[in-house]
Amino acid sequence: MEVIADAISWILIALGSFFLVSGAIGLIRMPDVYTRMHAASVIDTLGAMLLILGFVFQAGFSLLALKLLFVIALLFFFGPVASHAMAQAALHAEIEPLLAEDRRGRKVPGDDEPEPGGQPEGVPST
Amino acid sequence: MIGNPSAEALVMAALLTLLAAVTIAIARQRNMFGVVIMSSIYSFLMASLMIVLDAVDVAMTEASVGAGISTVILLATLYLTGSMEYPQRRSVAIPLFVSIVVGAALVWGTIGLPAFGIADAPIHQHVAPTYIDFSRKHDMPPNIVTAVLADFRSFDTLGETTVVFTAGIGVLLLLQGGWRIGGARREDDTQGDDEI
Amino acid sequence: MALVYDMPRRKRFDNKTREQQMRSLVLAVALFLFWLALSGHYTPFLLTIGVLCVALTVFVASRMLIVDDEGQPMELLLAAPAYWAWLYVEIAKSAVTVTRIILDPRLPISPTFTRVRASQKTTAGLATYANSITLTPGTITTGVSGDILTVHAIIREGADDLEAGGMDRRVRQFEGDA
Amino acid sequence: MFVLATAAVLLALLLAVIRAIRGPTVFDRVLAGNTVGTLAILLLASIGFLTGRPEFLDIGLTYGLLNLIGTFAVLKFFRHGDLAYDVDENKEGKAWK
Repeated sequence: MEVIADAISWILIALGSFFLVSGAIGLIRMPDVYTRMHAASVIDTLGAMLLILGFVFQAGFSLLALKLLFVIALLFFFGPVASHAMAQAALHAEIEPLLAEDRRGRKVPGDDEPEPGGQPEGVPST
Repeated sequence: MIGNPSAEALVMAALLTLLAAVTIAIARQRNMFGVVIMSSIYSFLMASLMIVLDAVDVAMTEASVGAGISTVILLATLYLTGSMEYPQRRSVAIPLFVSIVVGAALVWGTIGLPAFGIADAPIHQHVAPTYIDFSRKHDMPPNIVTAVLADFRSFDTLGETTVVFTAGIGVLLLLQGGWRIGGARREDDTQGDDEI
Repeated sequence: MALVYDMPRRKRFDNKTREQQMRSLVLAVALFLFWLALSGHYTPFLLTIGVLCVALTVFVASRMLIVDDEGQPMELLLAAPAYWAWLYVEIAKSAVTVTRIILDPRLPISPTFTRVRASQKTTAGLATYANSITLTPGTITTGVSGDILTVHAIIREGADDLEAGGMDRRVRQFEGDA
Repeated sequence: MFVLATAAVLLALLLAVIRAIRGPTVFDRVLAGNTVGTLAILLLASIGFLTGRPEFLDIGLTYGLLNLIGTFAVLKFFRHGDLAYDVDENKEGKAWK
């Protein structure tokens, strides 16, 4: 039983570490703020959560595991709030996103007045 | 420092390098917002270093003061001043000389300290045993760090808690928004407020 | 400079309904369990302190008028675990996609802005949908206007998936279960 | 195994700090700062397990909350130019349904 828990936790920790590092690489490689946010959200979600889940298996049934689960809950609930605030503030500051396609002008069912925009605004530097 | 001493040393070296890099970046940064954000990063790194050094309470204070309240206070300052630093006009020779002398004095001071983590340092001779005996005898909180902070050094802690309390007020300020004095607001506040 | 006087924007303190009492009770129980989990020491003295702290917190929270269906959506609590499990699988899938994009030497991104309609009926449901979009790597909700969400996606396929509305339906089902 | 986790966290920390230093916009720095906050929690946990004393994880929760507050303070300042701005106060009748 001990061995199985150890093996699971090792796999989770290894996977978490992998996603952590690749998210951080994305943070460096991506061309603009908005795309970097997607890379950072890999760190916040899969990287951090798998790593902590791995630690939970190491902690076993204890208050410690519960505390680790609280940390996961914190990331789960507050991570998206921070990302959303960041994206909105960046848009408000008129930082133009690199776009392959802008569908903000598209008609949505049950919608009367589409917002202006809708022209492709350049191609990302790949 | 029970586990792996070399891994510990490596983590500490990495964190100290990052701290140095962030410090240099802060000194070179001319945009004040960048400085505020990077000093909050500095605080998180410093708090992690404190954790590695087993000073958990200091780490807590560092994080709440450095990343929490000083960010709010620095931003409030930036609201009143401009956000770009003017280029330096005077020579930096005298400030450089002063900081080198002060830094050298501090390094010289550390030579007199007992070696790091050594068991027969003065603090382990009388201070720590007294705390442990006294808190056991007088039925203080089960966690000795709590006992030291809340019973032995309560006035010191009162000061720190006041700082954290002020940080809490900053949080309320941020999350609750606010009625301005007398429930009044300026008409021109609504300008430029569009929804995206 | 014209001055405009506003009434405080929320409900008054005094019409404390039965529902609010129920919410306060649930909040108190949840907070006390949280306190027990963090404390780890269970002597009568410390437990009393804990009860007092929880009572004070709930009192202050109800005075701040944040104990309502928006601040504490307890109706959703029962349906939540199933939804979270589903969401976590979605997060894992899209995180793998984003990771492959990051590690691909050509960096095949095609950032797309789009608008999608949220068909949820409650604010908690709308917030769940918007946050779920943000939480899955590869898509970020950048704005909410009425029931139209503006979404930035890192590749076209992410935007296509959202426009197809699978997640929207799942959130509505989650909201309806409650 | 914990050494691997710690090393990964440190590597990610290094890359995030590089992003914070290089900028170029303020929002890149905010993003990097937010990531550093998350990584600080992970470093706290992994060092705790590495040294065999993972008892002080409560501090991780504090870090998370402080990280959120710091990020929000900066972003609110950029969005509204004022820390005490209240959206509801300035916008009547646009509430959701």
